[in-house]
Formats: sequence, C-alpha cells, structure tokens
Amino acid sequence: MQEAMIKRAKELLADGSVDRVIGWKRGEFTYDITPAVFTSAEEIDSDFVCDDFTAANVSKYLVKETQKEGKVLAFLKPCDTYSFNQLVKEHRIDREKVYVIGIEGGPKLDIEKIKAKGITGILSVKNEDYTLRIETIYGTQTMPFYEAVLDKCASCKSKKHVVFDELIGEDGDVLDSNRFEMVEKLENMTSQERFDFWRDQLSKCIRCNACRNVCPACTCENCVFDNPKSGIDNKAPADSFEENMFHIIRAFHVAGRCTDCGECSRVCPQHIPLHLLNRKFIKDINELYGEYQAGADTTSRAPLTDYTKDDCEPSVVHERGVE
Amino acid sequence: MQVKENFEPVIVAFCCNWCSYAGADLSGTNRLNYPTNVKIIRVPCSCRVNPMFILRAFQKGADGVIICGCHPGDCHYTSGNYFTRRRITLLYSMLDFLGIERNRTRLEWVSAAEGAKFAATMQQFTEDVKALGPNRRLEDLRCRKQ
Amino acid sequence: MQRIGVFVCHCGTNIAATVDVKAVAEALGHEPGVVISQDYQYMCSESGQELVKNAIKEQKLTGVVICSCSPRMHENTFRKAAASAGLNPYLVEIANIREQCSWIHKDIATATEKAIILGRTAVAKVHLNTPLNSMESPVVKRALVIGGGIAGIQTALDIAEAGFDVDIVEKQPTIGGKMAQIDKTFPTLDCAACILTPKMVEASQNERITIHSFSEVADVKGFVGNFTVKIKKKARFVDETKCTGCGLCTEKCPMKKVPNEFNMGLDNRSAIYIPFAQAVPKVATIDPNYCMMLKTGKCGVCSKVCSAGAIDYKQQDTFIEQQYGAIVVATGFNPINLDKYDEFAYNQCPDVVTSLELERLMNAAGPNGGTLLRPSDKTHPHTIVFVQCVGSRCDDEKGKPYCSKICCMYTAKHAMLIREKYPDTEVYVFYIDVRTPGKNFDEFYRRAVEQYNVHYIKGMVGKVTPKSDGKIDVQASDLLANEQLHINADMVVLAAAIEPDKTARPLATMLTTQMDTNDFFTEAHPKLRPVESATAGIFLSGACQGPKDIPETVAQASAAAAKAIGLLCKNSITCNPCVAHSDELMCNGCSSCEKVCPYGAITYIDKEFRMPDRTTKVRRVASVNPAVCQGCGACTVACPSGAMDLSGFSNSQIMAEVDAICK
Amino acid sequence: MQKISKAKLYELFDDIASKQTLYIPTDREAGAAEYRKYESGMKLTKELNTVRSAKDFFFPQTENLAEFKIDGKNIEVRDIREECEDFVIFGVRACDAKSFTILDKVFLCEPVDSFYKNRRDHGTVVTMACKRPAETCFCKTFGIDPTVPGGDVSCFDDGESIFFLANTDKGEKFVESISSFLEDGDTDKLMEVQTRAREIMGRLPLAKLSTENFGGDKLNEYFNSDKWAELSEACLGCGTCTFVCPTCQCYDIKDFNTGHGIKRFRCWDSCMYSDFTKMAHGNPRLTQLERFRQRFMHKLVYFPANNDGEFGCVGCGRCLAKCPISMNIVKVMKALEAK
Repeated sequence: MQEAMIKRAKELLADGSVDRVIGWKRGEFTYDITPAVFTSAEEIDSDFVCDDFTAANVSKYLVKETQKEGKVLAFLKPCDTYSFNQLVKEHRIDREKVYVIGIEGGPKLDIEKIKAKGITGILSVKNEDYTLRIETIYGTQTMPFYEAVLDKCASCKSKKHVVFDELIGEDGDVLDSNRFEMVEKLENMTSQERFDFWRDQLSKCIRCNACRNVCPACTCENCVFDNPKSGIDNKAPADSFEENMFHIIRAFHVAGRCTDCGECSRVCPQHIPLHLLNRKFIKDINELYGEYQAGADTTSRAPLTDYTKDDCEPSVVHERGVE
Repeated sequence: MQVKENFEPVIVAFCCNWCSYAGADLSGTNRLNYPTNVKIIRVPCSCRVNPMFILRAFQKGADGVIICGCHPGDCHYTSGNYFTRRRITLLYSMLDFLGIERNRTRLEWVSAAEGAKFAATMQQFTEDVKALGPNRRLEDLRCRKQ
Repeated sequence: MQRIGVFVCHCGTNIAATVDVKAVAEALGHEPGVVISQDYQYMCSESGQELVKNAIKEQKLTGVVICSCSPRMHENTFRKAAASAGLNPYLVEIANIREQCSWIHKDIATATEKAIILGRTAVAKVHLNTPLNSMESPVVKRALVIGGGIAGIQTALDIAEAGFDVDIVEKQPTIGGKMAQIDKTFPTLDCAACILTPKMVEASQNERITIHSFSEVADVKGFVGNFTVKIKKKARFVDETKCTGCGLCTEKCPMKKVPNEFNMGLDNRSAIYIPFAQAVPKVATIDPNYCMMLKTGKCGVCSKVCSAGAIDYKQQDTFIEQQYGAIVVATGFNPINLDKYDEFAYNQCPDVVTSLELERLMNAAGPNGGTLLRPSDKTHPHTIVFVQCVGSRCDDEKGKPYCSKICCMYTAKHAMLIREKYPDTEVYVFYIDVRTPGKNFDEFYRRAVEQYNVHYIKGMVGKVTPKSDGKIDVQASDLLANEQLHINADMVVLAAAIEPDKTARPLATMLTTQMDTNDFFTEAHPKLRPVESATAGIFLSGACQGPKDIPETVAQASAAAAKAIGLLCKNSITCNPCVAHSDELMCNGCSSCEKVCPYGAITYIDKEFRMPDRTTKVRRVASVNPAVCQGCGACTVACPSGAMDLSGFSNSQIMAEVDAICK
Repeated sequence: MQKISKAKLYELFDDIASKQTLYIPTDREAGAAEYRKYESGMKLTKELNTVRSAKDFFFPQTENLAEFKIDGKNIEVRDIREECEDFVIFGVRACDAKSFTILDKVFLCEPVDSFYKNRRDHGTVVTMACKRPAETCFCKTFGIDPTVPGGDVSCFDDGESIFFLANTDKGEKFVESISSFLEDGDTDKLMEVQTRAREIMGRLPLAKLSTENFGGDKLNEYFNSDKWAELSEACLGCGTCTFVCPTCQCYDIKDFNTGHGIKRFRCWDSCMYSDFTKMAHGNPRLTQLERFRQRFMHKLVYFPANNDGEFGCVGCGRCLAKCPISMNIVKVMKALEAK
C-alpha cells in the first residue's frame, strides 16, 4: 500500500492537483513515526512511510494546513475520516482545500505493548504472518501480532471511509465492535469501586495535555484550561479534584463531538484509559438519545445541540446500574 | 458512610429567573420553610448552568448541587431547559461513572406557581445530602474548612 | 479599586424580625471592597432610595448591594435610583434576604448567618459587574390578536380605536367564539347574540382591523416590539373576496349529514356551510372531510350554483408573514371532554347533555328552533336534573383541580329560563357549593330558588342510569337531609368544567410564554400585572388566562388592549442589555452556539485577525445580534472555548457567587 | 567493596524503611514503572527506568510556597516552609543521578531555592548501575557512564549481589547505617558485568550521537536554522517531553483561592505551552516553532553557555519513548548537524 500511496502522492504533486502531502515520516527506529507534510517527490521517496506503526490521526493537522494557501493531499484511515468530517462540520477544516485519499486502516501496533513484554533494545519489528519478529540488541524475539495491537484498533468501530475523494485499497463496513465492554464493566461496579478505579487512574495524570492536544475535537483557539479568564485554568493537577475536573470538563466539551478515534489513550504517557470517559458519553448518548456517530456526516445535529420534548430526565442516572 | 453529627451541608441551588427563582420567592411569600443550608444563585435560565459551575461548587466546599428550571415546555426561552436536561443528564451520568454519589446532584423542574414543591424539594434534597455526609470524593482538599 | 456600598433593608419587621439586620450590615462592612454598609427601615421608600443615592454620590460608589426582598420585586427600583445618582444601573445587585431568607426561617442566628452569606455572594458578584448600556429597538405599530371570541374582538376594537392596526387570527370560519353559541347571558338574561353580533360587525367594518378567519398562527419569531408571525390561512375552498354569503350553495349542497359543530353536533349541516346566520365574515367554507367533490371529484354542485364564482376546489393553505409590535392571546376555553364520566352516562344517553348543548337546545337558532325538547325523542322534558362541578374542583386525574367559575351562574340561568318558559317542569340542581360572588349574582341565584322554586340540593350525583322506558334514573345524595335520592328524570344537564383551548399549549411554546399546569397562561404578576405574560410584548385576554364570565372577559380584554396600546404608542423600547457576546479572539466558529440559540441571534462572519507575528488570518467567528438575543445563556454552555459569555450573568460572576456561597 | 546478597535486599529495604522514608522503582503496571514509597512486599521493577524521572523528589510537580490567610479585609502572610524529613531514593539510574547535578546548577546557585535545597539536603540518592540499556539510551553522548552511576551511594549488580559504594559524606553515613547488612565482596564478576554493559552501550543505535557540534557558542549557527520549521511542524505543543524530562526545570507560580485564603504554589511549566512566559504584552514566542526551538536551544546551547559547557540533557531517552508524535532531541540534533 505504501508504494501505491507514494506513487499517487507524487502524481498529484506533479500535476499540480495538490501543493502538499500530509502523511507520516520515518524516524530513528522502526516505530517512532512522526506526522509530516511533504512538498516534493524527493522528500516523499526518502521519508514517507505507511506501515504498522503509522497510527497517528493526521486530520487535526488539516486545521492548520487548510489555513494556508494551496491544496493538501491527506491520507486518511477509516477512523481518521470521522475526525475529518467532524472538523469539516465544525468549520475548522476547509474541505475544498483537501484532497482525501482513503487508505486501509489498522490494526496498528503499540510499541509500548511490545516493550511491556520486557522486550528492549529494539532494532526492528517485522510482521511475519501475524507473528512479530523483533530484532533487538539482545537477540531476536517473537510475539503474536494481536498482542501488540493498539487498544483503539482492537476495538475498531468502522472500516468504512465516511469521506474520500479516492480510495487506495478497499472500503470496509461499520463494524459491530465490542468497544463498550469496559464501560459496561465499570457501570456494573459499585460507586465506590468506580471511584477507586478512577482515582487510581486519574491520580497518574501529569497534565501534560497530550490527550487534549492530540484530540481532533479539541481545536479551540484558546482552551479554557489555558485561559486565565475562564476561571478554571490550571497547569498542574494540584489536587485530586483538579485531576478529575480536567478530564470531566474535557470529556464534556467533546461529548457528542468525539468520534472515538482513541488518540487520547494512545498518547497518554501514563497509560490512563481516557477514551473510556468519552465512550461513556457516546454510550449514554446512544442509549438515551438514539444512535449517533460523530463525524459520520457533516450535516446532522449533534446530540448536545439538539433535544426532543420527551427526552429522559436526569433521574435516569439514578434508576439504572449500581450506586 | 458515617454521618457526622451536626453535619450541615453546603447546598448550592441554581434557579432560573422565570420559574424556579419565582417558585422560591413564592415559597417565601407562603412562609414555607426549607433548610438554611440551601443558597440560591439566580441564573436567567437553567441552560445557563455550565458544568464548570457545578464542579466549581464541589471544589469550593459544596456538598450538594441542585439545578432548578421551568418545566419542560414552559421555558421562558422556549428550549433552554431541554438543552439543560440533556447536558445535565450526561454530566450527572459522568459523575456517577466516576463514582461520585448520585444524591449529591439533582435537577428539578419547579414552576413559578410551585412554591410548595420548591420548599419540599429543598427539604428532601438537604436530607439526602445530609445522609451522604460531607463531599469527600469530589472535594479539593485545599478548600476544606479547617 | 472597588468602592461598594451595602444597604440592608429591615422591610419593617418582614426582614428584621428574623434577621439581625444590624449584624448583617456590620459583617458585610468587613467584606473586601465594601466602603459603606448601612441598614434602614424601608430601603425601597423614597428616603431609603435617597440614602442609596447620597451614598453613591458621597462615597463615589462603584457598586451597590441591596439586601432586601426579591430582585423580582425591586431590582428595577434600585437600578433606577442608582442611575439617577449617576451609577450605571447594572452595577446594582440584590441579595434576596426576605423571600429566600427571613420569610422561610425562624431561628434568628441561622437566618442571620444565611443573610450574611447571601449578602457576601452579592458583594462577590458586584465586584465583577460591568456597566451595561441598553440598546433601543423600534416598535412595529401593529398588534396581533390570537382568537376571535368576545375577548379577542373587544381587544381588537379597543386597539383599533386607539389608532393602531390590528389583526385577528381565528381558527374557525367565523369570529364570535363561545359567546355566539350562548343563548342568554346572566344575570340580566339578555340575548347573547344581540350584544355580540354588533361587535362582530363593528370589528369587520373597522378599517384598522383585519380578520384572518379560518387561520392559525404557524410560527412566531422576534421579540417585544418586533415579532414576525407566520399565519397559516387554511384552505376554505371558497374565495373570501368573491363570496357574498348568499347561502345558496349551502342549500343546494347534496351532502347534508355533517354534524353541526355550532349546534354541538345536535343537528346537521351541509358540507359547504356558513356556521351561523350572523357569521363574520359571512363566507361559506367547504368541509373537505365531507365534500364529495374534494373527496371523489364528483359533484361540483356548489360551484355550479355560485353566481359569484367563489368556489375554488384547488385552493391551498397559504401563509402570510407579518410584523407586529404586540401580541394579545385570546384563545379562550372549551368544556372538557366527558368521555371518562361513565357514571353520568353522557356517552350512553342522548338526553344527558352538557350545559353548552343545553344553550343550543334552548336557542331560537338551535336545532329545535328554541323549543326545549329531549334530543332522543323530541318530547318535552318534565323533570330536569342539573349536575354541578362535573370535572371541576376534582382531585382525581379525570377532572380539573380548579373551580370553573361560570357554572353556578349559568345553571341558575338555565333553571330559571326553563321554569319561566315551562312552569310544568321540575328542575333539580345538585351542587357542592353555590358560588355567586359578583354584582347582582347572589340576587340572581336567590330568584331561581325563591321565585322560580328550583330545587337546589346540596350533594353530588352518584350515578345516572338510562332506563328502558326512556326515563333516566338519577341516584344522588342529599347531604343536608342526609338521605339517598332517586330522581326519575327526563333530562340531565352536566356543568362540565372548562379548560383552555388545546391550541394554547403549542402556541405558548411558540410565544415563549409560560402556562400553569392546567395550561392556562400565566400572568406576569397575579395581582399587579394580570393581563401581561412574563414575556414582554405578549398580553393575555379572556379565559386563556383562567375561567371568566363575559363581563370579566371583556374587562380583561380592554385591559390587555390598554397594555398593548401603551406599548404601541412608544416609538422604541429599551432592550435588555444582559445579552450574550462572543470574544472573537477565542471563538472557533464551530457553530455550536448558533445551533442552540432559540432566537437565531447568532450569525457568523469571516473576520480578519492581525496575528502577533504581523501576519493576518481570516477566521470564521460568531457574532451576536444584541437586539435579538434575549439572554438565556444556552450558547455560553454550548461554547467549548468559553468565548461566548453573558453580560450580567458572566461565567466569572456566577463562579464568584459559587465561591462566596461555598467558602 | 561491600555488598549484600540479592536474597537479603528486601530485608535491607525493610530496615531502611523503618528509619526513614524509602522510595524504590516498582511496577505500576506491565511496562510502566514508578517510584513509590517502599512498603514490605513491594518489589523492584525489572524495567530499566521509571516513566517519570526522579526529579520529582526534589522538584515536585506542584509545591506550596506560601499561604495568605484572608479574613475580611485583612491578609496575613504565612510562611509554610518546614524542615523536610530524611528520605532515601533507591535505584536511581546514572542519567537521573546526573540530572540532579544539572538541577543543582539551577536551584542551588544564588539566590538559593530553599524549597529545593531543603529536599536535596534531606534526600540520599542511591543509584544503580545499568546492565541492559534500551535502544533509546544515549547518556554516553553526555559523558555519562551508566555502569558507574553517581549519587550519594552507587550500587552495582553482578547478578548475585548488590555492591554499595559511597560517593559523598551523606553516602558514607548511609552505608554506615546499613553496615550490619553488608559484607565485603569480590568484584571480579562485577567487572565482567560492567565490561559487557559498556560493550552493549557501544552497539546502541544512538551510540555515535555526539555533542561536538553543540554548545554555548552555537547560538548564531542554529537559531535561524531553516530546520526548525520542519522539525516543529508536527509538534502538538503538549508538555509530555518536558514533564518526563529529568532536567527540565521551568515552573510557573500561581495563586489558588481556597475560599478562606490563598495558596501560592509553583507547578511545572513547559516551554512548549502557548502561555509559557506570557507577559502583559503577550507571548514572546509567538508560534510553536519558537517554543519548540526554545526547548532544544536551551538544552543544547543556552544551558551550556551559562553552565561551563554542561548540556541540559542526560540522554535518558524518556522523550524518545513518550512524545506522542515521536519528535525528540535526537532527531533535532541530527537534523541540525546535517548541513
């Protein structure tokens, strides 16, 4: 697929259809891939990569890219197309300035899962028929491919591209995923257990803002947490309350807008399962207000800017699950 | 949870100007007693209540937060309370998901004519929060009164 | 540096009896920024206001906190006082220590403590208040009256009299409403039609009044002084401008078996019809549910006989849009549906009728030409039982909790008329109470009892059973005699409760006005503003606000007209400055706010920004029209970046209040 | 050198913990280690290093500096400084140990940061030599020998025993305090382990990375480099690199209103943040490019310029592992060097 992408990117650059290409650039090791903008065939030939580690969702970069002159080619995985659509819907991306090529999605690999197996000194990772062959300074190791798959890919919601100008490879379907399993598990815990679970998780937060800054739904010009005038700005979790508040408010601000791309949890240096907060909102919205997938289209009304006269009362929260 | 003796909870009530605040006034006019724990903040509409305000109240020492608005369909601004209902339902659900006690938060529809309902609601809510004891799960330790 | 003045009102003993006002003033005097803190007997009095004004001038106050009654009472009073002393009126905050403190608490210590917290909260807020200036918005010199009953007609006539254009929207083919169906009026027993129809004609002939009959309000946008209303003119399949009202079509129409709603379904009319002889406009209407031409395409008789060529089978619903400065609601009432009252056999027995049906039965233009005959066998009834409070003053779900107010009097009227005209008829009235508080009302009732020998029995009818011989067994209890009664009646008349018209609820939503739980419109103040709704520019006329008899309705209709005229006389009105505004530097242009705005007050503009690095960037940002915004604040919460804020109730002000309460 | 058998190590921990607070690196979850206060039963991690650096012990993410008690219109300033209790950190790697000397240059020069000094004076750093470096390690670039770590006491693991070597007076005192657990040991095997580790260090992918093209005199050479635009292009502007970095030492001072007073505290700040060093007129570094450049210029040019050639990086590799978009100091150094 990488070859086909490189070929198409060079063609489109050459015939002037696009001025820039956004994709991924290889790094020092096999896995440290950086989203990058390419402007020449030479750069693409030397650095462009699309492999098991190109998990980063590049749609958010298009906010900045479409503010510039000219047209940009973006390679979007199915999950990325949802984020893209949502950003178009919110007028953050100028659709006219992007040429979208839909590419096959994951499952992509999580280097942290490989390292968690105690594998270190990694020189290369090769997928040989769904067994990973990992060359290290300390010798060769193997592990099953699926044990190293990113969490966000393991519960993939859709292989369908909701927007594209052309496709490389096949388009897929919306999947019947198991993505709400963990949310349900938590819902079935007691209130105290849930509290303990989240305290354990959120107390790890170092407020690096990686989750927020990578999130395609967080494109505010000035985040309330950075804005001293907002009254809730803060830079560090100085108290457990602030750990909670940051993540509650962030989840609330993206509620009904979050496409469940899973980037927040992928980038968290402390491995906090932040996507569960967003998924909780998604699950609630689906159950209480009807199935809704943010980014599936660019015209529907988001659940929090909509209502029906016979919506449930908040007491529904009291009536279900465990206290 | 163990209930502290003489625990007097701090309760913040956000009331919409047109219905619930007037309902609160009416319970005053009718001399209907409810606990002094409840302190009312007047907002134009229940849809003005930002989740930020609710969290802020808990941070600064509130033990319970209640939002009161016009009955669905009666909003002075037509649709405000419908948005409130969705937002607050989701927020309360999230707080519950994080293990915050359900009875610390409430949303009630109180019309300008329901002075008795206002007083009864506040009475009941205060009792519920008293039963829970002080807010410990969503407090900011720095703000705890010495 | 803030210089805040705090003024604590005793309100006589209303506050001072339960709140130690001196202690409150003392405590608040220590709050940061407070330079003067005083208490006074009556802050709202002339001298109380003078105290505030002097303090503003002498102490150069930057903010004022009044600890007193509800801001709903005197906020405006104190804002005006501040303004007259040179302080922006929006730098005044009220701490409600009466309705929300002294009146509900008994213990002085805790009530005082709470009053201090409420005062402290207001001080915290006023620290962050900013001067706000009201905008002026022009007033459209035209009024809309919704409903063409006696209330609507009277209001329209009064407004037109004052020189303003006024439109009546009536959902029926004719104006006139319930009063047109009534035979005689109490307590004078004069003919309803005789006093109503001249008013109907007057309305139709007044050149300032436009009547949109067979029309409904489809949409309302805008705000006081500038409403935009979409009116749906339902297709009547007859060209109003051509129809002369000759009535030939109604005679010739072959479809004659249509229940006549004007006569409460007690007789039939044709598919093309004019509701009654004095209808205004006197124009025929085709009932599409029965017209053979419209249903099957075969017939066309009316078209053939109409010499004016007014019949138009292809007529469609049309919409007109019109600007109004004021809207008067006069949607009236209906008797409740009695389907659930099996005990009174209303659905089983044609001789059990409602009072309104009785009106038609007794009316000269009614089904029997004014002779009182039983609907079942057209015989003269000799024993008639009236049942009061059917569905009124009810605790259960079938009925209404309120008193319908008019039943006692019209029943006395009915009983008297029957006894007058048919002295051989025995009339029984079963009542819970007889309520006659009105001019000449009790005298009227006593005449029924004393002069006409109507049998008034305190007690409720338990069961009404039609018998095979055509008689009706009425089982009841006489509470005073403490005995069970069986009356062998020929007719039973039920005084059904009245309720607001079903169209009122969706209309209230469109108008953003409030209703009570019974769907009566809520007035802005039960005593002092009885004909205004809480929504500016919307006035209430007649029974839509609560049960009323005709004189009360007419009085209220004129009062509503006076209020509307007061508004229409102004060239412009002052807008509420507590509206939303967007910080363009922070706005993302995501459109969330626009989606939740009920007034369409938010639009987007592409704005060029000069970046700190001297480049320019064009961004889509929200822009609020302050004349259209009503200040609900829905947008402020929808906005994730906090760019949208609300003047007077800003994020920082509300959080300061939260902080002050919680500390 | 004195040693303790690895079998007896936890006994030693129990003993130390009974006298003062002991922190050891332990597994929070698979693949993620952190320092935790030692309690009986806790095990040392098998991970090479902790996710967060050890700087937290001396320079925590948030720290209260002063309190203002507010009563009506009166404000009373309260000094809340108090003497820190003694504590021991065990298992610090050479890179992190070196980071403390870098932090010392910032916080212990005049005017001395009394909060930092207080913790530093009371903390005993017990380091642990590395045997299995990761591919992201490049401490050698900054002249660190991970087989001979610094700190107050250096520890070495020969597979069977842990050897203790005191480097400072505080270290001497610590070794003395645990002498009952120690015995003299033969270091032959240890030498072998060290040689092997050094040999691996030479084979690491980043072994050839050098600082020779960087230093205090390179300001003009790099400041206006056209590489910054490309390097910073994908930067999210998050603070991950800064917060996992053992040498980043920037902080912000903020006031928090508790309702009954003000707590003045400092918290880590990141030069990657848009409001970093924001002043009344605005932000001196307008775009992410300038912020990004600041971070790396500081480590590679400004810091050595003001600190006798000492670089502001210890090659621990945390930013390589944790940056969400995998941009890091190694890529920056290589890109800038490539002419």
